[in-house]
Amino acid sequence: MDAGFLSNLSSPPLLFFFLGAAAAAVRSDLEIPAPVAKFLSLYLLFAIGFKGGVALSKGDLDGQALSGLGAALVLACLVPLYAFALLKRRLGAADAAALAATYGSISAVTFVTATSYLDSSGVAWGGHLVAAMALMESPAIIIGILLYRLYGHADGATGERINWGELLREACLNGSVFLIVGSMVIGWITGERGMTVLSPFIGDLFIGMLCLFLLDMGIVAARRLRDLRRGQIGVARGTGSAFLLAFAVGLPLANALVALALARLLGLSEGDALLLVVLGASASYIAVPAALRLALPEANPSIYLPLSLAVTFPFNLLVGIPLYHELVRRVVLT
Amino acid sequence: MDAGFLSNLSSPPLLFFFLGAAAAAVRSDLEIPAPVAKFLSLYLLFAIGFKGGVALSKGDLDGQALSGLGAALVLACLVPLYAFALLKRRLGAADAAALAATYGSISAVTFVTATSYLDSSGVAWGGHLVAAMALMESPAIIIGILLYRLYGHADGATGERINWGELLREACLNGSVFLIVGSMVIGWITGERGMTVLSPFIGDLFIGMLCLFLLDMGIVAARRLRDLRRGQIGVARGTGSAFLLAFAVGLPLANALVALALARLLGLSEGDALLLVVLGASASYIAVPAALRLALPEANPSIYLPLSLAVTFPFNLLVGIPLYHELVRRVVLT
Amino acid sequence: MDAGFLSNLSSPPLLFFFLGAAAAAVRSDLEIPAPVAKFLSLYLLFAIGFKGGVALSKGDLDGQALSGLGAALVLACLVPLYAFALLKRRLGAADAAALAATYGSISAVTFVTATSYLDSSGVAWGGHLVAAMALMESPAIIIGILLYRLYGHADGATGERINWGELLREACLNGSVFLIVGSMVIGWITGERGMTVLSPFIGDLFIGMLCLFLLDMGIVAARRLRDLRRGQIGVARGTGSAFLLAFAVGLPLANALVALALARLLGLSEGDALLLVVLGASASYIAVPAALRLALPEANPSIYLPLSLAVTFPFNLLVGIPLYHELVRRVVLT
Amino acid sequence: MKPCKRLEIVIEQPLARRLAERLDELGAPGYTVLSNASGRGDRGLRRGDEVTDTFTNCLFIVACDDDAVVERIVDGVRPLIARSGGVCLVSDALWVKH
Amino acid sequence: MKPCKRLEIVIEQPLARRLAERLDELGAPGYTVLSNASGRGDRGLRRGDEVTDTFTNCLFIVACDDDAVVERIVDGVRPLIARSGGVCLVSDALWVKH
Amino acid sequence: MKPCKRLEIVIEQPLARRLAERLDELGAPGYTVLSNASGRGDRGLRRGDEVTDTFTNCLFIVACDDDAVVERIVDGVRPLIARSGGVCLVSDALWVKH
Ligand SMILES: Nc1ncnc2c1ncn2[C@@H]1O[C@H](COP(=O)(O)O)[C@@H](O)[C@H]1O
Ligand SMILES: Nc1ncnc2c1ncn2[C@@H]1O[C@H](COP(=O)(O)O)[C@@H](O)[C@H]1O
Ligand SMILES: Nc1ncnc2c1ncn2[C@@H]1O[C@H](COP(=O)(O)O)[C@@H](O)[C@H]1O
Ligand code: NA
Ligand code: NA
Ligand code: NA
Repeated sequence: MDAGFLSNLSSPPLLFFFLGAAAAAVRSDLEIPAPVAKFLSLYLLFAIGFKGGVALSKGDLDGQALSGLGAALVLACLVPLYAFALLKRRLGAADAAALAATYGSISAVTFVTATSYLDSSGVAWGGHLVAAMALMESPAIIIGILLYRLYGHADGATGERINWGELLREACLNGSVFLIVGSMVIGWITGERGMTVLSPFIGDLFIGMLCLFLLDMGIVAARRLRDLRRGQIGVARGTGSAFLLAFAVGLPLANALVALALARLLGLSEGDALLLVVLGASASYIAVPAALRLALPEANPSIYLPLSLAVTFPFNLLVGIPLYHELVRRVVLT
Repeated sequence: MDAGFLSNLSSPPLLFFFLGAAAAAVRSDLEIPAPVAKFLSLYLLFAIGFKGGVALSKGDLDGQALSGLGAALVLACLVPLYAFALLKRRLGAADAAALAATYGSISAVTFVTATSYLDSSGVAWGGHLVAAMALMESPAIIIGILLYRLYGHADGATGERINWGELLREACLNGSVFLIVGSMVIGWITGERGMTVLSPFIGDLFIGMLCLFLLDMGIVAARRLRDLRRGQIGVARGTGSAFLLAFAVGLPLANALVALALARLLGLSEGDALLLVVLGASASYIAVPAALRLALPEANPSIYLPLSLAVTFPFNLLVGIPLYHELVRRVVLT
Repeated sequence: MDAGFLSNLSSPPLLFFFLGAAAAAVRSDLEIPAPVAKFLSLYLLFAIGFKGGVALSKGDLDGQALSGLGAALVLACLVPLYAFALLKRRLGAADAAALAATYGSISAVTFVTATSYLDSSGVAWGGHLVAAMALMESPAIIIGILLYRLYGHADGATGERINWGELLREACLNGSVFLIVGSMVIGWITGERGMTVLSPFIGDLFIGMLCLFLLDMGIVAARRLRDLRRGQIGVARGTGSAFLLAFAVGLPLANALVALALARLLGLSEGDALLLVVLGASASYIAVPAALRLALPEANPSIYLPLSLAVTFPFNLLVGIPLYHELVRRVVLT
Repeated sequence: MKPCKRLEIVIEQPLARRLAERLDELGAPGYTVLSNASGRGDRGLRRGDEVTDTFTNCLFIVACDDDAVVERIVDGVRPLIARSGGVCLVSDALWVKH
Repeated sequence: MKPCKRLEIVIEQPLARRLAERLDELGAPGYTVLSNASGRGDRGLRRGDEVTDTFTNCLFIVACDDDAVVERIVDGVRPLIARSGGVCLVSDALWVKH
Repeated sequence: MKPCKRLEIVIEQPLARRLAERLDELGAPGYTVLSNASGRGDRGLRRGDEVTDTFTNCLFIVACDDDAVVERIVDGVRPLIARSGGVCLVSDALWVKH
């Protein structure tokens, strides 16, 4: 484990995440302008989607791939259910539902970092995992809203009827979901030929763009953490932030174990198993918050966003990926 | 024709245009931030200008090249005249003049897409065509304003005197015109040596940047089309939008035929002929609208912009380029 | 000298600087959106920092390197002292201190251009010069503020106590200083391995990004020069702008001579000597103005910014670098 | 110049589309939107630094010379703000008619 | 604090330079410009999503404590707005003098 | 709707953080910030085209229904503006409470 652990810790993208966090911690005025950060995030979604699509086009979609997709879907529906059950009594229904959606969904950047971790470790992984990722983004949002509707009434949930069309649109046609899926389809259509013309853009530049994006993520995450500590962004009154912090580390670990069990059950390969575990353990801080502000404004974004972005995300990058890799090696590959 | 047609249809840039259009059609919140879209457009102008200049520096500017430039200029002056004649009675003088300017000028992105179509088809083309493109951007603007001044009075054109200096500046020193011409000159000065240091930036990344830009164009074009249909951006009262739609497809075809005749007359090569035809058939949605808002604010941008961006542009990309290529093969090369 | 001089003059980055200046001079509306310009500047700092760090990691930090760093530090402390002494009587204490800080600090883009000038001339240079550059950014700011505190009282300097913590933060943790230093550290940690994954991004694209950034610099510099001439940005009343212009060319030359003497004293290599001279001669227009607006708002940015950006910067790019190179060849290498 | 009311509404960026549609329905004669605002209020800091605009605001300015419409807008905007946060200010102005 | 008029002008982005020059000529003591606004008015939606700013607005704010100048500005701005669209509002404010 | 004062402060971008902190200290109930403004005043043009925001402004809007706090803010903001330039306007408005 050590070599992998250290190599991950000292990879440029991760170091740039820390650099960003350090900049915010010492209150440097280093800043990535918002439109540039959005561009970097669009680039990453575009590149990972396209690569996944090209991989799929090479006949990757066999039985094992399909069972992997199935496992991903199961995971995406299961996690929000037990997360909500766990949280409902401690937080209000709205915040519990929002956290359930956040942790049931996935973080594309964590996934992307895991793929580049695998690439640099020389472990193969299947393009259908990108499809699995895309598949896992939306269900948790819908399940979260449903749970809020079912359990939120006592809690003062407004009687307003759900506009199902709008909810589906916000969950499934969210910009980042749409771009990943669309790029994947285009990658699948154009295949190797498309890869040839696009590889300097989406292949060679990938790590550099990821470094800059993680620099920004580091800045934002450290700010959110500070705001969280200073109570500037109002943590839930009743619940100690110790509980929330424990949750933001504990739930990913639990999810990782569930994913691990699924991976072993289906006999996934080393790379695919790791990616499935990473998907399970990761929490969304792009697609879900964007959708929740529209569909569940009652939930406090100052809870679910800092937890997923400033706690779970660096935890997964730093400790999670190498730890899950070790677990995969011990549990799945034996 | 079929192979070319299909290969164009399934090229990544075009597919990303459709992806953008689809995003806007289903009202996804996918969006390229405005400064990023501007950057992509600056990049494309920079790259195509520089490449053209380098090509020119290789002694490309012989008799045939000069006659090609002449043909381009004739085309740029002729088109606005007959377009205005056609439109004057149906629309007011201002809108007719604006459309004449729009269709007399060119679309750099359509041109760029045609060059990458040629590159991927292995057909050679001359760098002086970039000069031809630059040459064709401005004249139609000036002719359009002149026509409005000549014919607009009955129409209530304000007696305000034209500030010729300002008009020339807005037409010829427009940001995008300036950048193409400037990059071309720099490419011409630095030649092969400049190309060596810049080719990873302007060569290798080109298709990727074009994909992202066309993604944005797709989003914007589909929005404009919807606004047009909902009358949100007030189409001319008197004129049915059916006429306008027919115009936005018919005029490019007519212009293509005129350009085809010129190309045959001058005996241009396959690649050069196609590019000349594409220049003739394309309509501006960057340089001309920017200049018209200053020089001819009486004209309604909700007419000329959606027509050129949301109708003519995708028509040329989708149907036009392969169709013109087929015509060139049949008419010019025989 | 001639070949070098011409090759520098006709390098694409410099030509794009002129293109930008020309655009602003003829009042074209060509413009790089502010977030994009910021991105380009972040990219350059990231790339040069990382490259320098990688170079350092190759065991570059021997005695000669350390003495080079020492020379840089001496230069950074010396220049603001004599600059202030020169200016105090002619300008107020605030403006004199601000100019002292500006010219004592360095311009990363001038440095970067000098490194690409060396690369294209095939002259080697040491990665520790990047460290020297980072080291030279901040001291002059602190010295400038101190000088103002010491000499500014008669001048009406408010008695406000200095917040030293904040001053140090603004001088040393300024965004651009932080990014260069941080990238250098990361480059140093990841070494050759990091370079391999990042070189398409920070190596191949470098010249292209520099071209676009200098295009923007050209636009902004020409605007500032015009504003300066039109008095739009209020030059100091008492002092003729002729004096200021002479200062903006003369001081860099004087600094270059001091740096030259240091380089000869220490027996630096050709490349290292040129870079030290360029650092001495260059004036800051990014880190220092950002810090001064916070720490010394009494100083008029309309004096120090146009002088360093619109006079000294192009002077160094155009005349300075080849001239200093010639001087290095004659004085240091004999 | 015609007397009118000037409404100024700060709301989260993700709700901008919804507010614009509501203003259309309520008969606002027009509006101007400034995006990418940051701010602080009862719900804490919104730094405007998120890729998703979750902590970003926008500002709507509405000039309206019909008092009935102004009232309708105020009533229509109130629940949006109550649910997601924000501010709505109303002041007097003169509208330069052309 | 000095009583003054607060002018607020929404105009197309491409005309921003022209309006700024006109304000200078008319003697405005200063102005602040917020760019990249979107909006809706009589001339339809301006989404602010065009590479060329054709459908983008900007907002000028002018504080002016000289009524004669205010009048001149209003008269000077009116034809620009009449030709290309936009809004001009005038309201009362107090200017904190330093 | 509750009567309140509407403060509008234009200040250099680099001072935005400092002003925000001062508003917090002075007890402002909230504020909204619009960045990347350009403008002209006594200190000349600020085009907002600098990589470092040296010539860029930002606009703070503060709604405050406590007159004592308004006065404190005005007094607290004045020295900042006097030192670095800017404008502070105060006007009346109604705050739509939810
Ligand atoms: N008193 C205020 N003055 C100006 N803007 C405010 C004020 N209170 C809140 N806001 C704005 O409204 C947003 C949401 O406010 P709130 O719902 O109170 O958290 C804040 O982020 C601010 O941009
Ligand atoms: N009633 C209004 N309130 C606020 N802004 C308006 C209003 N009417 C028009 N505008 C702004 O002015 C621009 C041009 O308006 P118009 O010329 O009426 O199309 C619109 O895009 C809006 O940004
Ligand atoms: N009369 C005014 N109206 C609106 N904004 C102003 C006015 N005067 C100054 N400003 C703004 O405040 C900034 C600094 O002003 P000053 O300190 O006067 O140079 C300017 O760049 C403008 O953005
Ligand atoms: Na998950
Ligand atoms: Na044309
Ligand atoms: Na220096």
